Amino acid sequence: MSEKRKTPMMDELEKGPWPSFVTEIKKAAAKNESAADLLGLMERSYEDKVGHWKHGGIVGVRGYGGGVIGRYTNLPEEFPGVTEFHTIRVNQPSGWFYTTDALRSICDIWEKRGSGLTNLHGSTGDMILLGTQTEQLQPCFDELSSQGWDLGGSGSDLRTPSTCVGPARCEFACFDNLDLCHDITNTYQDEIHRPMWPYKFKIKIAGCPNDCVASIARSDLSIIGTWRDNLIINQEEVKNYANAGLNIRDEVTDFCPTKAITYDAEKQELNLKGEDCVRCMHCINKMPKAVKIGKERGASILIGGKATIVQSAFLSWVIVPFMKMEPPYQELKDLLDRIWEWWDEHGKMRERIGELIYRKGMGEFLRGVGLPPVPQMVYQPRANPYIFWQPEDFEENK
Amino acid sequence: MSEKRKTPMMDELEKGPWPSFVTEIKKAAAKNESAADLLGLMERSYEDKVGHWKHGGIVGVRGYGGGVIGRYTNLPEEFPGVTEFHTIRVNQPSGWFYTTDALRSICDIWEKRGSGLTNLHGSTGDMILLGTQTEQLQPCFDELSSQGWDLGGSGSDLRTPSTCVGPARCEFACFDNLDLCHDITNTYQDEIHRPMWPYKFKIKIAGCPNDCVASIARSDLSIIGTWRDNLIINQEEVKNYANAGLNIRDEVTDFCPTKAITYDAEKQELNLKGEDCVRCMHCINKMPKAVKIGKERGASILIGGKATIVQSAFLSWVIVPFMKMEPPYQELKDLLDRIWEWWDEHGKMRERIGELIYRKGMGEFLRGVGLPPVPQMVYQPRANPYIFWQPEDFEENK
Amino acid sequence: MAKVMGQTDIGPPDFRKFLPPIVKENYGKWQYHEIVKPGVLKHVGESGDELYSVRVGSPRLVSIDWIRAICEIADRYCDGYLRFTSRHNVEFLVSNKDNLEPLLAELKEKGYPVGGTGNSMSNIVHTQGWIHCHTPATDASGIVKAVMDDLYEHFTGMDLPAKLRVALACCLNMCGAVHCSDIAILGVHRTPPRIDHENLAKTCEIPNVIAACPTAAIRPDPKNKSVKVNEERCMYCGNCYTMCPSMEILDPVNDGVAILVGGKVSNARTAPSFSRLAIPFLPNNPPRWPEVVEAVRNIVEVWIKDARKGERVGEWIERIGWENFFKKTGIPFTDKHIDDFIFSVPTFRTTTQFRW
Amino acid sequence: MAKVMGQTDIGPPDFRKFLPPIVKENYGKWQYHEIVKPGVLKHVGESGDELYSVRVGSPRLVSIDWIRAICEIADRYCDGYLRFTSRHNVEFLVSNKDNLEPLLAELKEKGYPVGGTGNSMSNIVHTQGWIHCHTPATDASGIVKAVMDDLYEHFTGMDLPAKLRVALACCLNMCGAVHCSDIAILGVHRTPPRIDHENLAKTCEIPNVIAACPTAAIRPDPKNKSVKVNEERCMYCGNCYTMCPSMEILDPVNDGVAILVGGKVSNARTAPSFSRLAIPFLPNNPPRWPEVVEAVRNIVEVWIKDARKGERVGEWIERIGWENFFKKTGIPFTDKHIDDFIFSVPTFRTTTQFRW
Ligand code: SRM
Ligand code: SRM
Ligand code: SRM
Ligand code: SRM
Ligand code: SF4
Ligand code: SF4
Ligand code: SF4
Ligand code: SF4
Ligand code: SF4
Ligand code: SF4
Ligand code: SF4
Ligand code: SF4
Repeated sequence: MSEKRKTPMMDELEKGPWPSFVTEIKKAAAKNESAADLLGLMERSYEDKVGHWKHGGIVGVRGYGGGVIGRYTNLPEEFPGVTEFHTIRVNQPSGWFYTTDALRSICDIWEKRGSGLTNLHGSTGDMILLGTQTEQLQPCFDELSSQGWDLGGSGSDLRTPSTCVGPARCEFACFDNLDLCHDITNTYQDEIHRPMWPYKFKIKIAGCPNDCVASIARSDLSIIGTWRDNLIINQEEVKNYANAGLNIRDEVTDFCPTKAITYDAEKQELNLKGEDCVRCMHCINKMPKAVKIGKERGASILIGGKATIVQSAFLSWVIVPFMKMEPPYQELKDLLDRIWEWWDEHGKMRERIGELIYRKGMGEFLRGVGLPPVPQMVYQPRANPYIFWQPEDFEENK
Repeated sequence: MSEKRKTPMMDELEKGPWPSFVTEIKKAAAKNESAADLLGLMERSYEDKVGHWKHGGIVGVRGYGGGVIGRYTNLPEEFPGVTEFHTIRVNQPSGWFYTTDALRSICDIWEKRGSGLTNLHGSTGDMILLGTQTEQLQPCFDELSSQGWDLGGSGSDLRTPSTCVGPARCEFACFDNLDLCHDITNTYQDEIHRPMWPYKFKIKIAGCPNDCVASIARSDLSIIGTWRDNLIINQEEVKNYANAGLNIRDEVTDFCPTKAITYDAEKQELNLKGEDCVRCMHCINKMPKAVKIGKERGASILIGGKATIVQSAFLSWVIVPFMKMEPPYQELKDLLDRIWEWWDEHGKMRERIGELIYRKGMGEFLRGVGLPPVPQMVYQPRANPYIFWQPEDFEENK
Repeated sequence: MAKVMGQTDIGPPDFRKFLPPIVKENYGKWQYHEIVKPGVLKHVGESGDELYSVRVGSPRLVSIDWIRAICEIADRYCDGYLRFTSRHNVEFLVSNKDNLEPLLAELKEKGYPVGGTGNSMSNIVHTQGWIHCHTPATDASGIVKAVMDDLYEHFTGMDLPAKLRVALACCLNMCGAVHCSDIAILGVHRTPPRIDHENLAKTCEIPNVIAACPTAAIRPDPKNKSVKVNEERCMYCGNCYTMCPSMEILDPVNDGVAILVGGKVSNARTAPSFSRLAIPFLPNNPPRWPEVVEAVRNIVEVWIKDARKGERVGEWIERIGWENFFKKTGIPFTDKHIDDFIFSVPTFRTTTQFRW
Repeated sequence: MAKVMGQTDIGPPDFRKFLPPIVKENYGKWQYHEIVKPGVLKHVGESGDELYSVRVGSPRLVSIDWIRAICEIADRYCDGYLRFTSRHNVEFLVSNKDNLEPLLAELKEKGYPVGGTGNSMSNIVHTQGWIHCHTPATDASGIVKAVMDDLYEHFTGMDLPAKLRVALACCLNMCGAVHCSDIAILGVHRTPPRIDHENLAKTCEIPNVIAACPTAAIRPDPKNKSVKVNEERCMYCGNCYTMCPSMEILDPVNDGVAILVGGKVSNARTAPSFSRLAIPFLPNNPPRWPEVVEAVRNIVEVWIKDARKGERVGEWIERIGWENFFKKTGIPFTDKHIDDFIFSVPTFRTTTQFRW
C-alpha cells in the first residue's frame, strides 16, 4: 500500500474515552510498513464486513512444533505488507510480573523483527508478538532466547500454563501457585514445544476458589487452591466491620450458600458450622480482615474445562478434592502423566480430554488413571441404572 | 400340577402384618387350577431366582389391536394350568370410583372366565384381570362389554388415560379433571384400541400441581391444573392455624421456593408477592383453610414424560403454560391431533414422543405443531450457540 | 343362535354413575380437608357436608374373594361406594359419620391396614415380577410384602418428616415408574444377553433389535444371519431382550436389585426430580430379600433422624449434600454412582464447593 | 561465523526476578486488602508493609511505543516494577505511598483509564477478529472499543451491584472464553459452509472434516472426492472451516453477533455457570456496532436497577427467573433460545413452577 489509504472507520475508533487499538496501530504504522498495511486491511474488512486472512500454513522455528501462528492475507496485492503476518507466542512469567527492563528487551527485538504490535496478553496468557514475516521468525526467536525468553504453546500440545497473582499480592492464596506454574512450565517444556497429543491441553492455576484466572472455565486441568480445616474468624474485626457500617446479614451471611455462617447481630459475632462450609470464599471476600482461610491448605484438581466446540462448553469437573501442593509437586506430576497417557491411548484426533471422558465415561477414566471415586466428584449420582459392571465385581461368584 | 406342590417360601410370605398376595393366590387357587399352578410356578421361581415366563405371543379379541397381554410359561409340563396365562386390561372409570355392584360384575365374569386373580390396579391405571386362556379371551370380552366395560390400551397405542380424584373430593382441583379424562378416553377410543403409532402414548391428568397421579413422571402428555391469578388468603383462618399451634414460619413460609409468601408473626398475617408465586401448592397444602387456589383456572400442558428406556427417563416438559379446560376441550384435542400427526410423521419405531423431540429439537417440535415459544418452557435458555436458523429469518435480507 | 359379540369402543363406564350422592352434591365445592387420624381424611364442603374417607392398604394382587369382601364392607358402611387410589389403596367413602368408628373397628378386627395418609409411607407402587412378566430381574410382590411388613409402622403412623413414596420395578422398563420415588427398588440385570443365533432371524427384526440398544452395543452379524453384542458397551438394560426373545438376559446368579433415592413427583416446594443411585446392587434373596429390606430401613431411619420436618428424602439430601448422604447412611460411593450415559456431564461437579 | 541459534526449552524467565522487593518480603504473608478508590488496591502485609496497586485499562492490542510509555511511568513511580492482570489490564505496583497520588495524576493527565476493581466492569477479554484470524464472524477490537467507550463510567466507577465481566469472541471457537461471562459478545455465522470441491481433497483430510462436525451434517461425497453438507443439520458452527480452508463459511451479509448472559467463573456464593443465550443475532455494523452497544447497555442498566447489592448478572436472573429477565429487558424470547443440542433435556422445564 504505497499511497496512503483513507481509513475513516478506523479513525472513528480513535474517538471516545477508552484507549484505542487504532491509535496503537497507527503508532506502529508510523515506523512499520506491515502495521500500516494492517490498518488498511482493517479498513477494508470494516467496509466488506469480512476478515481478509487465509488459513495459516505451517511456519515455525527450528526444534519447535508450536509457538508461531502462520497467517497470510487474501489481498496480498493490495496489502503487500501483510502478505505474511505471523504471530509469535512468548511464554509470560508466572503471574505476569515484569520489570521495565524485561519489557523493553522485548520491544527492542520486536521493533527490529516484527510489526511493533503486540497483545499484552493473549487469551491463554502468552505475550503475543503480532505480525511478522517467515524469514524473521528464526532470528526473532534467537534474539528472544538470548534475552531469556522462550516460546509458548500452540497446536496439539500443552498450552502455556498461567496463574493468578497469588501469594505475591493476595492474602487468599492457598499455596504458592506462582511457583507451581513456573515449575510445571519448566518440567513440561517438551510437551509445550512439541505437539504430540490428540489435541491441545491447557492448565491454569488459581490460588483460591475465587479463581481469578478462570481456570475452571478455560483449562483442561484446573488447579484451584482450597483448605481442609475451618476458616478462621477474628471476632474483634467482625465488630469493626459492623461498626464501620457493613450490613453483615444482608451482604455477607445471607449469601452463604449453605447457611454455614450466621450473624449474631446482638453480640456482633459470626457463628460458623464448619462442616457445612463449602469454602465459597464469600464471607472471606467481604470481610478479609475478619475471616481468613484455614491452615491445612492445598488444592482441588478438576478436569475437562473448555469452550463450546465440539460437544458443548464444559466447566472442569472435580477429580481430586484435595491434594497438598508442595515442591516438587510429585503427586500432581504423576497424575498428569497418567492422564496424558490415558488420553493419548484413547483420544481421537482433536478430542479434548473432557470430551474423551464424556465419551468413555468418568468411571473408565478414574479406573484408567487410578483415582478413587468420591461423592465430591458429582453434584448428584446417576439417575439412570445403566451401570457398566466390571469383571472384578463378580469375583465373589466364582 | 396334580399332586399338591410344597410352597414353603410362598408360605413364609403369608406372615407379617401387611396383607399377603400369597394369601390371595391361595384363595383363588382353592377354586381355580391356573391360580394353583401360578403358586407353584412362583415357588419354583423363588427357588431358581428367575422368572418362568416366555415372551408373549399376539393374542386378543376381535376388532382390537390391544388390551390383552399374551403370556406362556416355559414350564408347561410342570405347570399346565399356566401354559396360557394372558391378562386383560379393563379400562377403569375416571378417578377409580366404583360401586360395589360394578365391582361384583367384574368378579362374576372373572370367576368364570379367568384365574380369579386381579391387580387393582395396574400401574397405568387399568383394572388388570390376571391370567386366562386364549379361548376365554373373546367370551370374557363379550361379557365385560355386555356389562358396560371396555378394554384399555396396550402396544403402540394411546394408553388408558388416568386422573386423580379431583373435584369429586379435593378442594385443590383447578378444573374438572374427571370429566376431561372421561371425555378424551371416549373421544380417542380408536387410538386406544388400535395400535397405529410409533410407540405407546400415555396421558395423565392431575387436578393441581400436587400431581397425585404422577402425570409429570409417567405420561407422555401431562395435564396439570393451575391458575393464573393470585392465590386467595383468608387472614382469619391464618390466625386460627397460628393459634392452633402451627409454626407458620418454620413449616410454611420458609419452604416457599421464591419467598413469595412471608409471615408477619406479630399481626399473624400472611403477605403475598403475587407475581413471585410459582403455584407450588406448599402454603395451600399446609393451610388449606387459610390459603386457596386462585379463580382464573385451567391447566399447564407438558410433554415427554417416560421411564428410562432408551434415552434416559424424562420428566415432562412445559409446552403450554396455561390452557382453559372446559368442555368440549377443543383446543386440547386440536393440539393432541397435531402432536400425534407430527410424531407419526417423524417418529421411528419405538420412539416415544419425548425422545423424538430430543432428537429433532424442541424448536422443530414447536414449529411443527404450531406452538409459540415462551420462556416458561425452559429453566434456562441454551448455553451453546448452535442455533438452526430458518429461511424466514433471512427474509429481511432479500 | 350366534353368540352376541361384545360391542367395541364403548369406553369405560361414566364415573358419574359411581359417585356417592354426597360427592355429587359437593362436586367441585369442597372447602378444605383435615386428616382426622392416620388413614382417615375428612373433607368438608361449602355446604358444610362432611365426607370421611378411610384408606386401606392393599396387596394390589388380589383375588375376587378379596374384592367381594371389601364390597361387603362398603355396602355396610358406605352405601356401596368406594374407590381406589393412584397408589392402589382402597378408600371407603363414608358419608354418614356414625359409620366411621364401626367401619374402623371392623377393618381393625379383620386385619386391614388403615393408613397411608399425611406424613406416612403409602403403598409401594409395583409391577409383575415373577408373577407374570418375561423380563424381570427380580420379583415384585415378594419384596413389596417384605418391605411393607418391615415398615408397617410408617404406613399406619404419620410420624415421618414428610410423605414417603416407595416404588418397585422388576426391570429397567420401570413399569413401577420408580424413576421419581423417594426410594426406588429396581430389578437389574448385570450380564449381557446370550444370543440364540439359530432362532434370532426367525423371531426378531434385526434392525429393530439393533435400534433397541441405548449404547449401540449391538451390531449386525451377517455371517450368522444374527447380531453381535459388543460386551464392553453393554450395560445390561435388557431392552434387546424386550424386543427379541433370542437375546435371553435373565441370570439367576447375577440379577438382583438396585436402590435409588431422592426422587419426587409433586411440584410442592421443589421441582419434581429423579431418583438417583444409592446402592448399585443387592442380591436376590427370596423369600424375604433381607438385604433389600435392611437397606431401605437404613435409609428411612437416617432420614427420619436427620431431616427437618417437612423435608422429603430428596429435599433432605440436597440440603445436606450427597457427600453427607453417603457418609450418614454408611453406603459406599463407587465409580458406579457416577453417570456415564448421555446426560452425565450436568451431574459432574463443576465447582470447588463441596463438603469434606 | 554461523549465527548462534537460540537455545531451546529454556522456559519463561523466573517470575521471582521480576518481583518488587516489597513483594518478596511479604510473599505469602499478606494480611488483608482494601480498595482505596476505583482502580487502587491496598494490600497490607503481616509486617505492616503497604503495597498499592494501580490498575489501568489497556486496549490489549498495543504498540511497543505504548509499552515503552508505561515502562517509563513504572520507572518513575514503581522502581520499574509492574504486572498485567488476567484480564489484560496493567497494574502499577507502588511500594512508596508518596508516589501514589503523583502517579494517579500523571495517569489522569495522559488519559489512561484507572479502574476495574471491586464492583466495576473490568476490561473485556477478547480475541483477534479481523485483525488476525481466518474464521471470525465479526471483529473483536472494534466492538470492544465501542462497548468500553459506552460503559466507561462503569470501569472507572464501582457503583455496580457486583463485578461485571464482559467477554468477546469472534467465532464459536471462543478464544475469548465467553462461555462463562456475565455478558458475552459472540461472533456467529448463520449460513452453511460453501464447499470448494476442487480443492478439498488436496487441502484437507476428509475423515477429519467429517469428524469435525458436531451434528454429523457432513458426509463423504466419493463422486466428487469431496464432502457433502446436509444443510438442515448444519448450525453454522464453522468447525469444518477451522479444519479445512475449502469449507469457506465467512458471510459478509449474514454473519453477526449473539449476546449471552449470566455466566460466572468464581466459586463465590454460587457455582460457576455458563452464559446463556439472550439475543440470537445482531448485525455487523462497523465501525461502532450500535445495536450491540445498545443491547449490552440495556442489559447492564436493567441489572443495575433490579439486582440486589452483591448479585452478579446470573445470580440476579436466577432469582427473578428467566421469564422476568426477558420481560424486564424487553428482549423477545424465540425458539432459538431453546436448546436443541446434546444437553438440551436438562434445560427443559419439568415443573409447573414458573412465573407468568
Ligand atoms: C490468540 C488467541 C486469541 C487472542 O486474541 O488472545 C487465540 C487465537 C486462535 N485460536 Fe484460540 N486463541 C486463544 C485462546 C483461546 C482460548 C482461551 C484460553 O486459552 O483461555 C480458547 C477457549 C478455551 C479452550 O481452549 O477451550 C480458545 C479456543 C480455540 C479453539 C476451540 C478449541 C475447542 O476445543 O473448543 C480453536 C480451534 C482449534 O484449536 O482448532 C482455537 C484456534 C485458534 C486459532 C489458532 C485459529 C485456528 O483455528 O487455527 C486462532 C489464531 C488467531 C490468530 O491468527 O492470531 N482456539 N483459544 C488466544 C491465544 C493467545 C495466547 O496464547 O495467549
Ligand atoms: C401391567 C403393568 C405393570 C403392573 O404390574 O402394573 C405393565 C406391564 C408390562 N409392561 Fe409396562 N406395565 C405397566 C405400566 C408401565 C408404566 C407405568 C405407567 O404407565 O404409569 C411404565 C413407565 C412409564 C412409561 O411408560 O415410560 C411402563 C413402562 C414399560 C416399558 C418401557 C417403555 C419406555 O419407553 O421406557 C415397557 C417396554 C415396552 O413397551 O416394550 C413395558 C412393557 C411391559 C410389558 C408389556 C412387558 C413387555 O416388555 O412386553 C409388561 C407386561 C407384564 C405382564 O406380563 O403382565 N412397560 N409400564 C402396567 C400396566 C398396567 C395397566 O395397564 O394399568
Ligand atoms: C387419594 C390420592 C389421589 C387419588 O386420586 O388417588 C391423593 C389424595 C390427596 N393428596 Fe395426593 N393423593 C394421592 C397420590 C399422590 C401422589 C402420587 C403418588 O404418590 O404416586 C403424589 C405425588 C408424590 C410425589 O411427589 O412423589 C401426591 C402428592 C400430594 C401432595 C404433595 C406432597 C409433597 O409435599 O411433596 C399433597 C399435599 C400434602 O399432602 O400436603 C397431596 C395432598 C393430597 C390431599 C390432601 C388432597 C386433598 O385435599 O384431598 C389428599 C389426601 C392426602 C393424604 O393422603 O394425606 N398429595 N399425592 C392419592 C393417594 C395415593 C395413596 O394411596 O397413597
Ligand atoms: C488482578 C487479578 C488477578 C491476576 O492475577 O491478574 C485479581 C485480583 C483480585 N481478585 Fe479477582 N482478580 C482478577 C481476575 C478475576 C477473575 C477472572 C476474570 O475476570 O476473568 C475472576 C472470576 C470472575 C468471574 O467469576 O467471572 C475473579 C473473581 C474474584 C472474586 C469473586 C467475584 C465474585 O463475587 O463472583 C473476588 C472476591 C471479591 O472481589 O470480593 C476476587 C478478588 C480479588 C482480590 C480482591 C484478591 C486480593 O485479595 O487481592 C484482587 C483485587 C480484586 C479487584 O479487582 O477488586 N476476584 N477475579 C485479576 C484482575 C483482572 C482484571 O484486570 O480485572
Ligand atoms: S484466585 Fe484467589 S489467590 Fe488468586 S488472586 Fe484471586 S483471590 Fe487471590
Ligand atoms: S466461605 Fe462461603 S460457604 Fe463457607 S461460611 Fe463463608 S460464605 Fe459460607
Ligand atoms: S392432584 Fe391436586 S386436585 Fe388432584 S387429588 Fe391431588 S391435590 Fe387434589
Ligand atoms: S403456592 Fe408455593 S410459591 Fe406460591 S406463595 Fe405458596 S409456597 Fe410460595
Ligand atoms: S418392570 Fe419389567 S419385568 Fe416388571 S412388569 Fe414391567 S416390563 Fe415386566
Ligand atoms: S442389554 Fe441393553 S445395552 Fe446390552 S446389548 Fe441389550 S440393549 Fe444393548
Ligand atoms: S474466536 Fe475464532 S475468530 Fe476469534 S481468534 Fe479465536 S479462532 Fe479466531
Ligand atoms: S459449520 Fe459446523 S455444523 Fe455446519 S457443516 Fe460445518 S461443522 Fe457441521
